[in-house]
Amino acid sequence: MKLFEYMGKDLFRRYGIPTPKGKVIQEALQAGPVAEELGEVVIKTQILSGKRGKAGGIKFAGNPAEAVEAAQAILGQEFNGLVATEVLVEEKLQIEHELYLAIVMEGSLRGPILLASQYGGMDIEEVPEEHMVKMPIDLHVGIQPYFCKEVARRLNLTGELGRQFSEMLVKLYRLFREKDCELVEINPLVISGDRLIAADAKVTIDDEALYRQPDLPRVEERNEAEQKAHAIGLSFVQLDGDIAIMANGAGITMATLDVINHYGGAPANFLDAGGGANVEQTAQALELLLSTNPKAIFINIFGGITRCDDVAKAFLQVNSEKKIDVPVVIRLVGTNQELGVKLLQEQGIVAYEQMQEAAMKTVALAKGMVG
Amino acid sequence: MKLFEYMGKDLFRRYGIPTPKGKVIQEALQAGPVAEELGEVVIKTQILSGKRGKAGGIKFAGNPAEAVEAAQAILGQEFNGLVATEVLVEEKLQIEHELYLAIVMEGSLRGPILLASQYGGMDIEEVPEEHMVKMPIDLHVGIQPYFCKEVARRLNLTGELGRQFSEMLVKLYRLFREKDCELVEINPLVISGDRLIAADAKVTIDDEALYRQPDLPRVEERNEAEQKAHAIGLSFVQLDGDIAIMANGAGITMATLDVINHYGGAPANFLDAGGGANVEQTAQALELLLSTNPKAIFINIFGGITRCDDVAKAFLQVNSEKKIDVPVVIRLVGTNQELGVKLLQEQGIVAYEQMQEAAMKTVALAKGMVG
Amino acid sequence: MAIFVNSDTKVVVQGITGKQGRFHTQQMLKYGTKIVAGVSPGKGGQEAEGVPVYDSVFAAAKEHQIDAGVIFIPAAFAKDAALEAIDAGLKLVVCITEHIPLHDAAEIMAFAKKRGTTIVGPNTFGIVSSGQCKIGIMPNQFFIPGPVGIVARSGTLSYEIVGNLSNANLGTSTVVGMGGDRIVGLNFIEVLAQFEQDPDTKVIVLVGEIGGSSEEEAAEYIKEHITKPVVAYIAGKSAPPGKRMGHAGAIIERGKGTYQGKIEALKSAGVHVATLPYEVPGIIKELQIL
Amino acid sequence: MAIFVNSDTKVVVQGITGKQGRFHTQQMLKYGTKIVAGVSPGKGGQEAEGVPVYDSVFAAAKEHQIDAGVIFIPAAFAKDAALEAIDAGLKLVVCITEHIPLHDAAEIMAFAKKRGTTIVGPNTFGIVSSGQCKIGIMPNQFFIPGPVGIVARSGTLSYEIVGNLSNANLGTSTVVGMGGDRIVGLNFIEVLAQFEQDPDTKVIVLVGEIGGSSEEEAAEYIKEHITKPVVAYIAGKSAPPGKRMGHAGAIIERGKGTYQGKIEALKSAGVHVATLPYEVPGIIKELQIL
Repeated sequence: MKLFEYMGKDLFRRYGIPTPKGKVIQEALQAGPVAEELGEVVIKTQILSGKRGKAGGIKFAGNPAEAVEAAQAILGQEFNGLVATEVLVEEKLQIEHELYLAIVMEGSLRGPILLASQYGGMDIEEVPEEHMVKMPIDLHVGIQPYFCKEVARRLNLTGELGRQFSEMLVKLYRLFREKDCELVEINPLVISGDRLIAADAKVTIDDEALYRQPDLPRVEERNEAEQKAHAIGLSFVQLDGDIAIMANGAGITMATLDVINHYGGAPANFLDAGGGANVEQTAQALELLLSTNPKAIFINIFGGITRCDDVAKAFLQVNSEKKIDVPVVIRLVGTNQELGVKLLQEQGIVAYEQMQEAAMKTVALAKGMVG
Repeated sequence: MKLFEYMGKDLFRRYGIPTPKGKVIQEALQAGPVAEELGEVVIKTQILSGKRGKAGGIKFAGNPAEAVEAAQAILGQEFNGLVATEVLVEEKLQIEHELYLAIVMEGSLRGPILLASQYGGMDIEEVPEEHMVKMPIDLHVGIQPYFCKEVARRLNLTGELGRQFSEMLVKLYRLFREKDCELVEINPLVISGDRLIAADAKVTIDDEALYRQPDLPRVEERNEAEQKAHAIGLSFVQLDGDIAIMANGAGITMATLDVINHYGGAPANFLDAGGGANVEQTAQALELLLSTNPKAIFINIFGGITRCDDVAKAFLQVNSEKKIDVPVVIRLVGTNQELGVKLLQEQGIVAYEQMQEAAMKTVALAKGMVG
Repeated sequence: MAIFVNSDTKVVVQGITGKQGRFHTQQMLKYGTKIVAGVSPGKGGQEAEGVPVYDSVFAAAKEHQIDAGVIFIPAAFAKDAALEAIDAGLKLVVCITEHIPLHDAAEIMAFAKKRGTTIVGPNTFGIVSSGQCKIGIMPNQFFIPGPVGIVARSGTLSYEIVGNLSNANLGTSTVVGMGGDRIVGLNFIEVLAQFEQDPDTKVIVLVGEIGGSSEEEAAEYIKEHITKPVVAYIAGKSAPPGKRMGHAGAIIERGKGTYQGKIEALKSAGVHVATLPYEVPGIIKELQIL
Repeated sequence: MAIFVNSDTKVVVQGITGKQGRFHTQQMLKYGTKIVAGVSPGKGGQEAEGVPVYDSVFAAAKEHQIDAGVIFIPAAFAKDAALEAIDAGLKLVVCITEHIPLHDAAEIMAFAKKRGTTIVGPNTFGIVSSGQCKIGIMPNQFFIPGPVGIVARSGTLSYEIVGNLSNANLGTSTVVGMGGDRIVGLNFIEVLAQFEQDPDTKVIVLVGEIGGSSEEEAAEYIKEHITKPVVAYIAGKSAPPGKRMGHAGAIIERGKGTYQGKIEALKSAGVHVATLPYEVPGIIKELQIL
């Protein structure tokens, strides 16, 4: 779960990490009083996307009137495909230098790594490798004084700034650990006069750990259909094609999309019904697919824990309840295959055995090339 | 630094570990009101020694009058060689069962180990090995739920008592870590009705870490001479013989005691002047030895960092200031040996080269066998 | 031979009295796995599927020689179960549980590394040395002995490929499910190294997917250290960036973990890449090494 | 040969610009130790005793190949220094500092074990392979090459014994100071194992003292694994129980760590025990192995 910038900064403040003064607003007029108090301000659209500046989502204002105008120009607009419903109005910092600082969980290290650079403020992928500081963090030892000093040294932060940096790093790591973060990123980390300030905040929380983070705000990135799927325990991602797809297992579902794609079809979604879905879950998944009005549906089951007869039953159940009127191709292999195939046959429905054949048939159906 | 029982229990309470209700008192009459409030009480002498019960330092009282009487019988008395100046008056627990629980830093493991037993209340050395639970604690992982449950299982603590035990163990380990403990011991850990209660508390704090434990009480176990030595940075232990000893380094000082002992002498002290003592420190050490009125003094120096000429100078300085009137034997070997020996010779003092010879001479002098 | 587990491997099941634990214990026993004990706190002394149940892994390990464990414990308690298994000295722990928090997984791996325990998973279908020992939840019928070693991030996709192989009369030596999470105990490299040493494995199939960098790292390793032929299939060619495709690890982020990057790395390491999953058996046949 | 350190060992000095650090750097250089760098935060770019100074061990390790480090840092900061040395990848770290808190020492050892770093000390005089490399604070003049390997808990007592040996024309291969604290990185066993393998060491002298159980554990180990003759001297025969004799580790507690217990264990392991320190050379001569 990604947090909006202002939420990330709230969290930073709770951990004592310095941030600019500011306020998040929903109405443009609210920008006036904030700018009144803060003087020169920056108005930042609150969307879950980088490159907001390039997209025009960050504006400066020298007085309250300009601030309201800038907020007006942003609110309700779309940036990088996302609509801005909130803006953050913040004091404009006097910036001497911009750095980059992040802690991220790194799969290949099986633990956290610190990333930092003297060259912040830009897209971090654009910073040359030799200017990146990368130091794995040992979970068992955590962030020790020598570690902070070493990072500060590599960032050329000495004296008072070095001290502030060390303090900030310890706090950032505490936040990272205590709040189950996948990522905490400060870009840019700003040197303003004699102070280090987190001018941006990007915080991603591990979805699987949200249950133990009751005090964090909730941000919903899923669209309506995805939320519905999530509520019934399915893994669903909406795509922009017209062939609805359901398979059992993340890998085989991805592979199914690829195969459909390979034959010229356009998948409407990713739907992993899980490796061990029962009749009821499968039926719910099917109903979800129907509700997206696809041109065809492809059900690709390789039964391991999932039983082919359960899938057949689910299909027949939904079909009898609401008469499915889009072409459905079913591939059934694995556990209780014969039973499932037989159940379908009794209702005059053919089940495929080969993924290839079934996928080709689905694409043809979606394109109206076959009946 | 060992804490008195009542201090340990205060610490337990700060960490949420259940202890009996009670109050420490210095005057016997104060036992009255405490017993008034608590009913049946136990009166426990507060000395830094085990086996207080066997020594008569623990008494029971059924009413306030008996409590005052019991306190009177203890206060000011000597138990195991220590005078009781305080007693702890505590509610008398109804005891179903007594357990043992401790966490201790174990040199051979280079970290902490948990010790526990179903058979507490007695001297733990008397508990047979097969009834001891010993589980090393990994500092990097700490005390996890499975660990607590496993200890509880081995102690036959199930259900609610098991839950209480797990909670207590987590707290005890936190105390152990946060307060730089060498040892935390609860003996007995009492099952009273449906509750687990720490009926005793033995806590030893690492002396080297006291500087970062400002909120802990201070307990002084050293006698006057030892305190004086400690204040000037020397390692000094008072013994009951009559030959004062000074050497440079803990190991060689111990060896010097042994050698003196071997030849029938009785060391008056252990004094390690340190591996790199200078003139001033050596002179202070010598003055300390003189102040204990020994029958002879043996200075045994193997100069590594310590320079023999510094030792000679220190001796001559003290000798000129306060005319040493006990026989002093000096053995000088190592760094700047010639220089040191020469300085002494100039004042008519012989320095020995062999430890053996010097030690034999010292013993003979102390026994008045030679001039 | 086979790798990691074989017919001698003695297994404890953590969570044996739960629905999943019970069902899969039954299935594993049917497959021939030597399950010597089960663990379920508070149920010590009982039996489950004919297997003696203990209150803790320590208690089980006191009574039995145990080489490996398998965890069927809900996500919120799985870390504790894994730490216990490691502390009790198990050399291999298969963690079936999905939805384990990322930081919990990292803590498990840190402790496992310290103690030299191999963790398979979490969020894995497990590991099976065909005809010898199955520790996991894969359907028994597809895993018959043969010369193909498989290492995969995904379960059902592996079954698909194993099914295709068996249609082509190709059996498997060992099939290793690394797990679909971001942080898992085994990576491709460690499994490849084992397959390289295993005389029963003649060809290696690597089943990857988008996200992370383990396929790229595997490619580097293959270039330097693997002499046996490797066939790869990578799922997720058509997945859009920034979306998590079911697995926590299957996401293209910041331009990293793309299908294209992985394919290029693998090809440049001499790996035979299948574009579609059912092409794998054909590619192996073409190698003419069996 | 010699053990742990030799004429190739490249050393960094942590705390090189302090009074102790500077003096002993000078002494070590005189002895012939290859000191390639020093560390002193904020003083990077300077020189001390002709050695280049860096701000951190990491910075030094970037410019030099470094095998070992030695710590002259006050107790309150020594843990951090040791953790840095370990994290920077040093294989051996000699921690001279005394008065390090017990929990800090335990944390150092836990991290060192995880990373495979050997810690000598804390509260040690160091380690010296005679004529090759001295990392520590022992006086140069006594350490001349020879067939005797020494492992000790105590510094000056070792010098005493080394002095006695050299009076008897016996030199030393390597002298290892384990340190006088309760928790130290090396125990007798690890050093004995190295001496057993070292062709330059013909006889081993173990210098122990009361407190702890490392001499008893050493005796067990000697019985099983050491074929070379071992001579032991244990200090503290006349020390009363419950009193700390200078060293934090030298205390008889709860009936454990007594002189008598150690002597019995060693004797039953076939170790030649000297009652007085200056008896050691005579015992070695009597062995007639040199």
